[in-house]
Amino acid sequence: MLKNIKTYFPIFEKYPDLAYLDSAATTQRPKSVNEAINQFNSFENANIHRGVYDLSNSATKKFEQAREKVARYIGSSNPKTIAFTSGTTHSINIIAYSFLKSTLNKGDNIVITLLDHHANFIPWQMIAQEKGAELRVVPINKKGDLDITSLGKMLDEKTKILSLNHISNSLGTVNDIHEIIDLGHKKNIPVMIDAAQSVAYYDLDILTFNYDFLAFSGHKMFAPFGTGVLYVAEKWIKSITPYNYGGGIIKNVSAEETTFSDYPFNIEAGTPNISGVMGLSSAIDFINTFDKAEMRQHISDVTHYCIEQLSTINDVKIIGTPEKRSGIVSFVVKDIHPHDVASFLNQDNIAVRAGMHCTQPLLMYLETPATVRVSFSIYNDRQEVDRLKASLVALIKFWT
Amino acid sequence: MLKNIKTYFPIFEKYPDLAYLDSAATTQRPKSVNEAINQFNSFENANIHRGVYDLSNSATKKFEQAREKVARYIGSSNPKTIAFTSGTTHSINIIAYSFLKSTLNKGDNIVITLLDHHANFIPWQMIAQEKGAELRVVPINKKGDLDITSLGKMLDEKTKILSLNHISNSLGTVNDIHEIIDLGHKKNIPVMIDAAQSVAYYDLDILTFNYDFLAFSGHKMFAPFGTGVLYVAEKWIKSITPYNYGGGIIKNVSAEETTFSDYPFNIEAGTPNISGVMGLSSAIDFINTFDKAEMRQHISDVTHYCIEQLSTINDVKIIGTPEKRSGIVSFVVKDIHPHDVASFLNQDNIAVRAGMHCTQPLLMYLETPATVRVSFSIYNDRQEVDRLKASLVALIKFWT
Amino acid sequence: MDVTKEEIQALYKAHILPENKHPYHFEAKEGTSVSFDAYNPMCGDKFHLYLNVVNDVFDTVHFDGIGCAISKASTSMLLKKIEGMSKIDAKAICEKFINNLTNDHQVDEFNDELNTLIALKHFDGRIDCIKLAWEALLNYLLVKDLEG
Amino acid sequence: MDVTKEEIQALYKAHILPENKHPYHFEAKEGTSVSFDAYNPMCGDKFHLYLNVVNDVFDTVHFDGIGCAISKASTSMLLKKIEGMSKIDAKAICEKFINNLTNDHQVDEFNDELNTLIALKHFDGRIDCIKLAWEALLNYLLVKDLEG
Ligand SMILES: Cc1ncc(COP(=O)(O)O)c(C=O)c1O
Ligand SMILES: Cc1ncc(COP(=O)(O)O)c(C=O)c1O
Repeated sequence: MLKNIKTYFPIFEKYPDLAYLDSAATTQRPKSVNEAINQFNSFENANIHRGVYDLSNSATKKFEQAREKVARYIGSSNPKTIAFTSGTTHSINIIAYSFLKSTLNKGDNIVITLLDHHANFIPWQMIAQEKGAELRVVPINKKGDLDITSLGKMLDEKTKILSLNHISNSLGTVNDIHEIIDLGHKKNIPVMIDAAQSVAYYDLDILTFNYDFLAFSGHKMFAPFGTGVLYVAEKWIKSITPYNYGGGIIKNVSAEETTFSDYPFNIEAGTPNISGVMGLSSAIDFINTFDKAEMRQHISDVTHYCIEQLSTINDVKIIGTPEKRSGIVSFVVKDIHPHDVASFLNQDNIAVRAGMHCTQPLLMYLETPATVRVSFSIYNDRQEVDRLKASLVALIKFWT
Repeated sequence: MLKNIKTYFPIFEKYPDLAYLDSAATTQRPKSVNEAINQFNSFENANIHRGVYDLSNSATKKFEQAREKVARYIGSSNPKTIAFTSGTTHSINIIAYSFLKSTLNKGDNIVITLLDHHANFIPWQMIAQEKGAELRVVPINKKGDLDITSLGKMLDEKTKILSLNHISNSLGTVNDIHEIIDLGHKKNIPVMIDAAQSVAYYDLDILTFNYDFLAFSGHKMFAPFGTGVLYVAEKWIKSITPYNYGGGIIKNVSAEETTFSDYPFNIEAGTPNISGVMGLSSAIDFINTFDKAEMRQHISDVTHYCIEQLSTINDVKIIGTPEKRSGIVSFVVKDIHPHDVASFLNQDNIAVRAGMHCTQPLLMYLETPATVRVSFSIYNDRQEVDRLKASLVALIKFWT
Repeated sequence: MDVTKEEIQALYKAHILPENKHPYHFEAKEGTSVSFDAYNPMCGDKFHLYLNVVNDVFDTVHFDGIGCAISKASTSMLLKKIEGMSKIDAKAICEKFINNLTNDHQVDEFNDELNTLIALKHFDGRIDCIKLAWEALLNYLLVKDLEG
Repeated sequence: MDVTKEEIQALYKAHILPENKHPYHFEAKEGTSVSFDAYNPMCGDKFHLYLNVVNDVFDTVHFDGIGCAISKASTSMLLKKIEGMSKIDAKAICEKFINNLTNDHQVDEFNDELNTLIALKHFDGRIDCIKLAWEALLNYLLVKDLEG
């Protein structure tokens, strides 16, 4: 199935020599997704919900079918557990502000981890500060794995939520969310999973994992920018208050008072990104044509080959050696700043990211001001790793 | 210029007989906009800001150029007055929550109007309730025009913001925002304009109008869903705090504290709708190929022809006869519910909206549970009005 | 659209318009043991149901309010159907009816005017009108009634 | 990319790498009359500038911190340039330099190593690195200095 996979992606038609090693920032888009968006914009465009003409009905139906499809994708039998948002960041903020904040009190605590992205760090920090609650940050060990013992100790009867990413976008660590969610649930703590980096390749079956909240972005799973998902377990649905206020979330308005619809509709104020959701729906179809285990196997092969090859370069140091790793590898090159590395790789048509990857607390802890990050998806291959290695070797030679 | 205008819009290629009279809900998309999105998704896709490779640089540049283009579009010489949001609703919520709320006190008041959309109603109502402030709703006269005298009286030294739409999406009233903004400024009150219904066809030059905040949606100006704009006047920029929290808005994060970038970047947490913004940029190019006065003239001609024709039908009553009207006409048909009217018009391939149009307080005041709304854009013509009339006449005959 | 304009018109003419013009027990009846709104905030349709329950049976049933012809006719037909029926049977009927409406294929036939309503589900975008009162009743039976 | 790989490499080799390896006055100098950060949160580059001002003239200038070769070389060249210069002249230089960087066409020539930096503006995505310290100084002169 993954043979000729590059041909699905128009970008490689235009740039056959592009080694796109930045899929953790955003994946490329397959032709089928772009066509679904274009099809909708060209021939099916209408606003949803309040129209009774054919185009609007059909858009409304497809929008709600997309909700069902997303629900099925994570194993939820109830589409009303799914809200469409603009991305992971938006989804997490909704849980912080429209779920947790009103019940958070002085002396309570929130548990996150040092591996978390700013999107799963700052919202909690802000409400903790506002309410006089404590933000507890689970440490990592030298390899870059979460210290599960500490995590267990940090959870107590004052813990109001445990929120963490499935996969670290900086180090590539795959957290054992199964075990961690159980730890939380044993103490009756709701658990939120930031699945931004895993949703495209990992099974997130709700029946297996039993998370309370799940957040992810379309653009990291072959879908367009501006789309995101929030899953809320049935038992919490009644606890979600509106986030933005506007049209489409209203039961009744008068000058004195307003009453609101239930989740997920109370979260989707204003006109949603309808065409984006059509793209997201198409991206799920795209993913479903593959076997997830095969996808992971392919990515894992390229990733481990990359680690092997980078390890042969003296001046390269890989940051983090987690037990279980996704397709993400961070490294530094002796005496050459990551920014310079990335710029020179770009000269050889190799696209990588340099910086802090929105994980400043983690990099501060690692005493690494920045890293070079390569991240692989299904369209990458070993040959690109060879080019990466050659380019790094040449750069180091040039520099010294 | 407006001859053959339908050929720019693929939807009319597919449905040559479609009378799309629902542009106030969302405009159709021209081919050039769809192609700009597709071009980006296919051949230019990358995340912005933190990448140093060519695709990411070029995406970042185009994103910032789009900001400049939007600024120019409303006559602002400073692109940093422009934030990208997901739509009008989001933009207004930002001003309510990230500008006004922290300085709103018990006894203060907020002034809006009975013509306003829920998006410009409920956010203010919510913060007023929370803070013990008063929500003052400017009444309208029998014609559906704002009562400017009342408005003037409602503004006082305790008024913290005046927010209103330029054009009513229910009645089509064009408010004299020039005069109204002056009234606000005379009492040092910041004024927010909801330009959702006017931004495509009206000049909103900041130098002419001098509004403090402006909000609009891409999808009502030929651009894709999931895009919106917030303009904040330079003098208020420092008063805007973050809305969502996440990546891209951070100066510094540690476990203890976070410091944020300034507006507009503090508003754009997480990955923005980059491809959507490319579409918005292209939509502005599209609009700029026309003369706005000519657009308005065309729409006005069709609209007044529509009013003339509807007036000849006995059982039809037009709701609202404002002094200045945009391309929006609301009406009711005796003994036939708007929903039924819309369904039967749909049978004749005429797409209209029926309902409360997210203006429940207005319709309650008018003692009209719902209306049929037709709304025109540049691609509509008199012939479609003739069809509307014929279909209504046939329906009334059928019904009785 | 899965139904032709002519078919829709025929259904309206034969069943909806008469029911709309002469709805069953269309009047306010204050003081009934049960009363609640059937309200669709999207379009503004709002009916008030006045149901008198005696020994877990819907004894007398009335409604008033404002809505489109379909929602009014459907509410009227609902009331006719449940009058004299036990709560348990009414719940089963509501569930069957809504199930029929929302499934792509008709699951189970009704042998009366309710079939007209089911047929109109293909009149796109009007399903919410058809099921408005049925969902409100079901919601009452499933949620409010149990809460006491 | 408007410059070839070879041109970039030549510029690096000739000007950036030496300056990066031997930056000017690269050391912490506590107790200067003026000191502030030049920080880019996107990539983590962070330099601290220690400037001693005597009679409105930058008398001694030092810096330390972490950043890429370009931002370090650029900061180093900035300090060399403004040492001994009045605040007013330094402000003019910063403005001219940033203007040059951000305009598509080179507006005004520098007749020294600063031209290397300007040339690198075509090395896409690195403008922020080049102007980091310049903007921080300008910000200091325009904002903080006036506030007192
Ligand atoms: C006057 C007015 N304000 C606000 C809105 C809300 O816009 P959006 O749904 O794009 O956020 C609309 C559109 O429905 C509108 O017509
Ligand atoms: C782990 C993780 N969480 C959250 C995010 C934020 O996602 P978005 O920018 O799409 O909101 C990202 C992506 O950068 C991520 O990798």
